[in-house]
Amino acid sequence: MKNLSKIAGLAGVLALAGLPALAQDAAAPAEVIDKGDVAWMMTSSLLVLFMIIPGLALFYGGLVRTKNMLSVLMQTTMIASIVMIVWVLWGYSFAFGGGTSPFWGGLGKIFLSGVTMDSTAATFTDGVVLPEYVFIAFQMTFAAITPALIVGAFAERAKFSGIVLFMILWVTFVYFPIAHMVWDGAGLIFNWGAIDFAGGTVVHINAGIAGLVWAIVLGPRLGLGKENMAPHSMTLTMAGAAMLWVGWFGFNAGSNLEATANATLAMLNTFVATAAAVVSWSIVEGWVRGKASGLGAASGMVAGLVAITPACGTTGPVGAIFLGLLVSPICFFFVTAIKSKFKYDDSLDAFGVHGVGGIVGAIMTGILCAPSLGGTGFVVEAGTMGAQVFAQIKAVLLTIVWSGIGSLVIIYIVKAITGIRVSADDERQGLDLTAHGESAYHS
Amino acid sequence: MKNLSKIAGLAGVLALAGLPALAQDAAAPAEVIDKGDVAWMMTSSLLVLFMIIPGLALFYGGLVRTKNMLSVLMQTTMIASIVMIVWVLWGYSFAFGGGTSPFWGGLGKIFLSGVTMDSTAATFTDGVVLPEYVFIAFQMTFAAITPALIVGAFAERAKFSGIVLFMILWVTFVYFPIAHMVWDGAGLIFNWGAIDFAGGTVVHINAGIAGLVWAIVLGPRLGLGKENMAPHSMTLTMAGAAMLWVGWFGFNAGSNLEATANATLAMLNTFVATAAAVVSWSIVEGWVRGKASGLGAASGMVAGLVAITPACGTTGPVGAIFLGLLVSPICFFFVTAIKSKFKYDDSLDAFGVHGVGGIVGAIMTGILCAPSLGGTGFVVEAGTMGAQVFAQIKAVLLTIVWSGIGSLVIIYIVKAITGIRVSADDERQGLDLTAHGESAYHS
Amino acid sequence: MKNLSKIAGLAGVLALAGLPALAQDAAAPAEVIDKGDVAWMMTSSLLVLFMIIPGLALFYGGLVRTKNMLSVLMQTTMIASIVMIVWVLWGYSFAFGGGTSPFWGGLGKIFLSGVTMDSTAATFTDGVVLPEYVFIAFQMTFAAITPALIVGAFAERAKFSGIVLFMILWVTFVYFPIAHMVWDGAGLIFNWGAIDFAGGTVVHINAGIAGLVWAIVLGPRLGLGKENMAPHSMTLTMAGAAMLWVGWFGFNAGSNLEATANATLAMLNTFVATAAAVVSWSIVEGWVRGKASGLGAASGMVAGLVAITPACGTTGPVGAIFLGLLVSPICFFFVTAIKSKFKYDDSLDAFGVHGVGGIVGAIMTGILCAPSLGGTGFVVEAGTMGAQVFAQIKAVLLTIVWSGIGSLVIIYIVKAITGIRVSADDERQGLDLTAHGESAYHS
Amino acid sequence: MKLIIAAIKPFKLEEVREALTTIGVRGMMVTEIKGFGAQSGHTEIYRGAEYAVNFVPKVKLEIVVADGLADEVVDTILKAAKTDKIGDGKIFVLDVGQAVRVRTGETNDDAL
Amino acid sequence: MKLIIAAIKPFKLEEVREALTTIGVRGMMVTEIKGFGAQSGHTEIYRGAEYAVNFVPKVKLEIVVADGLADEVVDTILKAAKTDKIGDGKIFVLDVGQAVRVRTGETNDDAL
Amino acid sequence: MKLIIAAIKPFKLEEVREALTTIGVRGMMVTEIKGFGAQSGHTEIYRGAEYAVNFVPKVKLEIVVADGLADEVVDTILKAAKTDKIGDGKIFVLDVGQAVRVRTGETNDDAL
Ligand SMILES: Nc1ncnc2c1ncn2[C@@H]1O[C@H](COP(=O)(O)OP(=O)(O)O)[C@@H](O)[C@H]1O
Ligand SMILES: Nc1ncnc2c1ncn2[C@@H]1O[C@H](COP(=O)(O)OP(=O)(O)O)[C@@H](O)[C@H]1O
Ligand SMILES: Nc1ncnc2c1ncn2[C@@H]1O[C@H](COP(=O)(O)OP(=O)(O)O)[C@@H](O)[C@H]1O
Repeated sequence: MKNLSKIAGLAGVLALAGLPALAQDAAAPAEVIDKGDVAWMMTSSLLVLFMIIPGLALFYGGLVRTKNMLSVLMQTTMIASIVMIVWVLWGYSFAFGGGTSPFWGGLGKIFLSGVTMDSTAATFTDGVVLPEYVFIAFQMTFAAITPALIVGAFAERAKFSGIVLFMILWVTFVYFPIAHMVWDGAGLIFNWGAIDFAGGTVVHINAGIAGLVWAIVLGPRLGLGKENMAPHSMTLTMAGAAMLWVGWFGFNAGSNLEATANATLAMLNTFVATAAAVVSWSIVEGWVRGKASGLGAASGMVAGLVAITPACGTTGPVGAIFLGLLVSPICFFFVTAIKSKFKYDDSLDAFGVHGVGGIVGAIMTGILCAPSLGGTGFVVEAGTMGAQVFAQIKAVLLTIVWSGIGSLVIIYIVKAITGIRVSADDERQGLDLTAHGESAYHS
Repeated sequence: MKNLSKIAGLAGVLALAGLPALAQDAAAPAEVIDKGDVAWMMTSSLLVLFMIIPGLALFYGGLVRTKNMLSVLMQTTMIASIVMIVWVLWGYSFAFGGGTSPFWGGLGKIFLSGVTMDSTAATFTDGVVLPEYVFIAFQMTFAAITPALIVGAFAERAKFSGIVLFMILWVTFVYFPIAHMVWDGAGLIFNWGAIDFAGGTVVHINAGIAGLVWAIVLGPRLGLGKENMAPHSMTLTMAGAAMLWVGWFGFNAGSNLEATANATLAMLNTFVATAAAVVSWSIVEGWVRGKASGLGAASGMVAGLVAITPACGTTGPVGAIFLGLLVSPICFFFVTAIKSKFKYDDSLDAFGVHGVGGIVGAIMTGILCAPSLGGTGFVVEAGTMGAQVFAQIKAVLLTIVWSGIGSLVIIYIVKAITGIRVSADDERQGLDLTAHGESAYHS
Repeated sequence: MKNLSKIAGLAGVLALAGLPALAQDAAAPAEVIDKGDVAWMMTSSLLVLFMIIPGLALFYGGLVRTKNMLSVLMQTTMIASIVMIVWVLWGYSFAFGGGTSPFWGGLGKIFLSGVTMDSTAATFTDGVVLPEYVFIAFQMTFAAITPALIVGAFAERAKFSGIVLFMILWVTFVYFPIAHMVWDGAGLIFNWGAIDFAGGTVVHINAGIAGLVWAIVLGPRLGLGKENMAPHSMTLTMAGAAMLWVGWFGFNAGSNLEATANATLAMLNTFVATAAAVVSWSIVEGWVRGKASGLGAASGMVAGLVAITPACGTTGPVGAIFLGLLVSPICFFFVTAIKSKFKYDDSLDAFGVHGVGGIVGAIMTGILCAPSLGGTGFVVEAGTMGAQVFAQIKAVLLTIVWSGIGSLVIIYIVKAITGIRVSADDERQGLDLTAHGESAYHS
Repeated sequence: MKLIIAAIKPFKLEEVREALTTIGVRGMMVTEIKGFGAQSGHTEIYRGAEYAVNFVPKVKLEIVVADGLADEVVDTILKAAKTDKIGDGKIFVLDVGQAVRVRTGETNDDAL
Repeated sequence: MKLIIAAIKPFKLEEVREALTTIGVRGMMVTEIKGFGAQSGHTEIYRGAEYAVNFVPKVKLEIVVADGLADEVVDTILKAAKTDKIGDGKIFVLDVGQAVRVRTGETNDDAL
Repeated sequence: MKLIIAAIKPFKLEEVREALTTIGVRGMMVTEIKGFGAQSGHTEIYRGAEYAVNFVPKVKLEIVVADGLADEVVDTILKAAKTDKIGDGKIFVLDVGQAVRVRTGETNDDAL
């Protein structure tokens, strides 16, 4: 009954213990469910839903023009909903089905077969388990938010049916395998000893790269650079960003799977790294253009959240502040200089913030976990910073390659079947009316 | 000290045990409060508040025209606030006062008399209790949201003073008795063995029917069918729907009263049934009119949440997906075909979504709890699907009759005292200015 | 490792025990962390963030004119972010650094030095501790929201750089010391036996007085009394107020530090006092001007939340309703009659609601904790209502004096360095464009 | 040609538009405006701050028609917009020197 | 009759309206517009995307008055709307052929 | 002087404004309007309630220029606003009797 899967942060504990020790299926008579853990994991699961809708939906929605507002809300909602269904049908099995392949979880838990009220899932502490249903629900929310992040890259011009088809294929062939590789005890990257506490690679780099591929293949929005494409509601964007921050504690502190001191460290780091990234984005903006904008603060917020995601369980609070201060200038550089130089239209900066921020976070995780820097220690066997950083970089590169190639292939398949872009007239008139038959606002 | 009341889901556990076994007042020396349960129930209580305001308020508010926006927010806020006060004064006692009548709880706990920091309330597990205060708070939020749902039926034309008076009478004579009947160990419907895990009858059918009565008695809004009454902000409606989803976990998983595996099953079901209903509403719309709308997705979301409410603790996840897929087409049929055929103006579809969805959910609960369908088993003594469905239908019918007649009588009483509808001029100008003296938006 | 600090509510328990008993550092072998407590405290911490952004930001943001919307969101976000960083660097140490001064916590925990994953913080129950990280995070959110409240007084005209500088100085010299005085076992006010369960003095009176000083020094907004300065979005204000209510449970019930019956009492009180204040503000308005407004309901909501804050752990639910009914008329009187009589422009009533409501709550706490009124008992040694009220008044006066003088001095320092008010032209054009270079809304 | 400007009550817009379509008007420009006139506005109070809003929401129509049609247009608006209550609105008629259709370059009556 | 069209700064609206009321103007139509002129707009930057907003918010008044009152109206607006800074606005005067009050059917000067 | 009123497609605004600037137009008033014409609107459906929205978003320009410049302005708008699709818009020209600049009191051509 017990879930074989192990989550990445586990690596920390286990590597210190010297072996991956996944034999928790061997008679463990003292398995215990703590209601405090269950309470926290239920809370965490709903917090991640809160991140998707309303959080991400409003964050992205505020950034588009009025005529495309509902399309963003619909895409986010529909992607999350479809992926939840797919998760129960085959996604959970593909990711955590108990198979021993380093690349996927097999078909053992298709339709959640075999999972009952008595099934349990392991945590990072031996003998402490969770009801498997809450593990399924928690991981489901991760599977649901990741593809929704990609919306930021193709917003305001992609075709609804194409998006739906893409997402079903993408979670199946890109997300579930990578989740397995990073978080399952049998997974390839997991066994490299790379640290990804809450999903820097699986979620953010993965979605960021897929977004970049979409942006390049789709081409820019009509009128880009000529028409005013300013956010239709910075209010919604800032409110959405705030909801992301609030919900992100489910993401980050939830990934600890238990309500222990380590979860509270992840929480504190998620507070202060984000705060620091808000401040540093504003400082850069103040320096470059004389004014700190709300969109800058919101962007820094998300960048900080992304960067601390892989690191939150293994970094000290001062290290977290450092990471936050660091990530914003780098993302700022990408969304301003690099994007305009290479002329891809990553409409809402899915790549520039999630992809880039994720890479910065993943690599810095290898450095900031150093005990000398206040971290909780290296996880790779070699036990050196160099080896850890190397493991992190390998994980990043594999994610980039897998997501990049996978996304590209899928987009072209989708293009052939449903098409991926709306007509110029429809784009001009706006997706709300042309794809969904309604308007976001009336008076 | 111990709260005698029992909650419906309890039926599951108890019926299996072969007897209602409400004798937990008999010296139970090993009564234990688990802090994990307390944490979860506090979280659940605030989540239900989150459903009311901002959730429901924004969901409904977005659907009305700008000129009536504040009136909806005010009605929701005021109804919830007044009912909270009434709950402490006499509501809790009427519902869970410890009396042995099958129809109400008596006057034993008027003004919460006798409740102290040491009072406890039973859960579904023998020996596990909660501080009574958190049980009071949790149940209070249910009492507060139910009348607020009715706003959807009379929005844009009802008179504020009439609404306030109606609600005080309605919770007293309709809601508290039905809550007692369904959830209290002494309650009539409870003892029929009907399953209503989180309030399908008490909350949704009850409010839906009251809404239908209001809509019929009030008559349609001025200009219906001629003027454009499109939602003034689909953005708010979708954000509100998302908040409802997030908060609903407090409703559904909270109704388990403990942070156990059963709560996590309720949570998972609340995720996937809702996701399925979002998808199926969109499919129906795509099929009928060629486009899937945001309002459709939001409506499906609420319909799915309503339908899974009674079933969430006793259905398997695949059954939950099935239920979600089923409910949306039925509600769709009601809010489009039936409503326009019978020409009642259920402005925001309180009946069409909550009433109809609640009925579908209540009846399907009797089917989907079948172990052969992945459910946790029947609760009625006979132990057959037929008997269970029959118990469900009886519960539905009693709720419909009680709520229907009760609401009708109360509306006419209120009509005589304060009136129930504003003047045509005021309706034209909008309730915000005429009833509350302000406007929702300025520039 | 163990955190020496004690939180005020502790006083209740301890005083009954007859001595402050802070000797929990003396070998306490049976120290226990309960995961249910950890889960609740993590939830509470994120709820307080939810209060700040999006809650407070939207509440305040809705009240200003469109042209200043983003400035309010930015100020709130930036203040919270900066204070979080300051908290880790020196704030926590200043407040809870373990020093024995009655006025501040010393430098012992600068940069969180010495805090590790094994560090613990005491709760109000002997032998029950929390991971220190979650205590740090929880208290951090209090430090972050308090200065953000002051925004309500200087909105629509203060200079961004001046605000930032002011806030860094203000938390350092006003907030951290007062937090130490009230909540730390060594603190001056703590040892007077004043009850401030969740921060009536530290947070609300403190911020309210600072706001009053700002309003007086800055002078009124251009065009006050001539131009229409109506809230640009009452919708956002009401949504924000609702979010404040939801998040406030983290504030109030979280301040219990454990998921016990006392936390659930605090929660129930936070529900019903607020509900009562919503109703009583509306009644007063209905009586004075014939209509109950949404802004009135929202104002009553905040006033009720403020008033119950110090009292929530020691008052009975009926007492809480009484307090709620009482506070709104008093605040109403201040924001209407007093403000216009003395002609200070407290733009969004930071003083009128937080300051005044906080004072009402602090003093009434001394009365409503009386066992004869359903409260949990007096805390002062004398054990009489007179002595308790006297202790409360002393605490209020010290806070007023400290905050008043401190804020005044700091404002003048800031005025000399960066200036505190924007130019008339910038104020006219709006802070969004002139200070942040963007607009809240486009079409 | 004539430019006919009319300020009417917002909820009358659809009725007026339909009536005009019936008599052959094929185009117009509609603007949401704030009207000031004999119909008085309202007062809003926000936490003690009282604002007299002197303006009333109205809709302004601008229609260019051939000279021959002008009177009929005025009459039609008169009838369709009337509620017999204060604030029903005004109609003004001005001369237009020239009209052009952008798409085709057609001018004057052909452009309408 | 004359139609007087004036583009002014938004915060001057109340002052102008009051001044006009004093001299006997009994109605007007007010529209929020974007003005383009010598007063320059501003630049907004969103994550590196820079938008030059060439338009400045203005308020447009349209007032129909009897010929005799026209000059006084122009003068009054001139005085009340003036701040002596760039962007104070323009006033234009056109001829109106006919005016009708919808409620009563009164025409021309009686309709104003 | 002439008042040139043009209803154009919203996304053409920037192009038209630039073209006009080039030929020396130094000011204009821009209003967002709902246009009714040959270009048909759309239908919105909300839970079974179907609304025919007969209006299409347009932008209205109002430009006062010296008589001599009027034709060039009309031509310039014609060219810049054209997409050859239905709904490109209309241009109307009216006479203006007087123009005043508020800031300086300058009148007529000097005021433009
Ligand atoms: N002299 C005027 N010039 C321009 N518009 C006017 C004039 N008088 C009235 N209006 C417009 O007509 C609307 C209705 O006029 P009002 O005086 O309120 O009522 P009535 O039309 O019944 O006399 C006003 O709101 C305003 O928009
Ligand atoms: N030729 C014009 N036609 C129509 N409106 C104009 C014209 N020139 C200016 N305006 C309007 O007058 C406003 C103020 O004009 P502007 O040139 O900015 O300043 P000033 O009035 O001080 O010369 C503009 O924003 C515009 O709305
Ligand atoms: N007679 C008219 N009077 C005023 N405005 C008109 C008139 N006819 C058309 N318009 C305006 O011009 C716009 C475009 O006209 P339309 O008939 O849709 O297309 P086209 O210009 O291609 O013939 C309309 O939306 C409307 O705003």
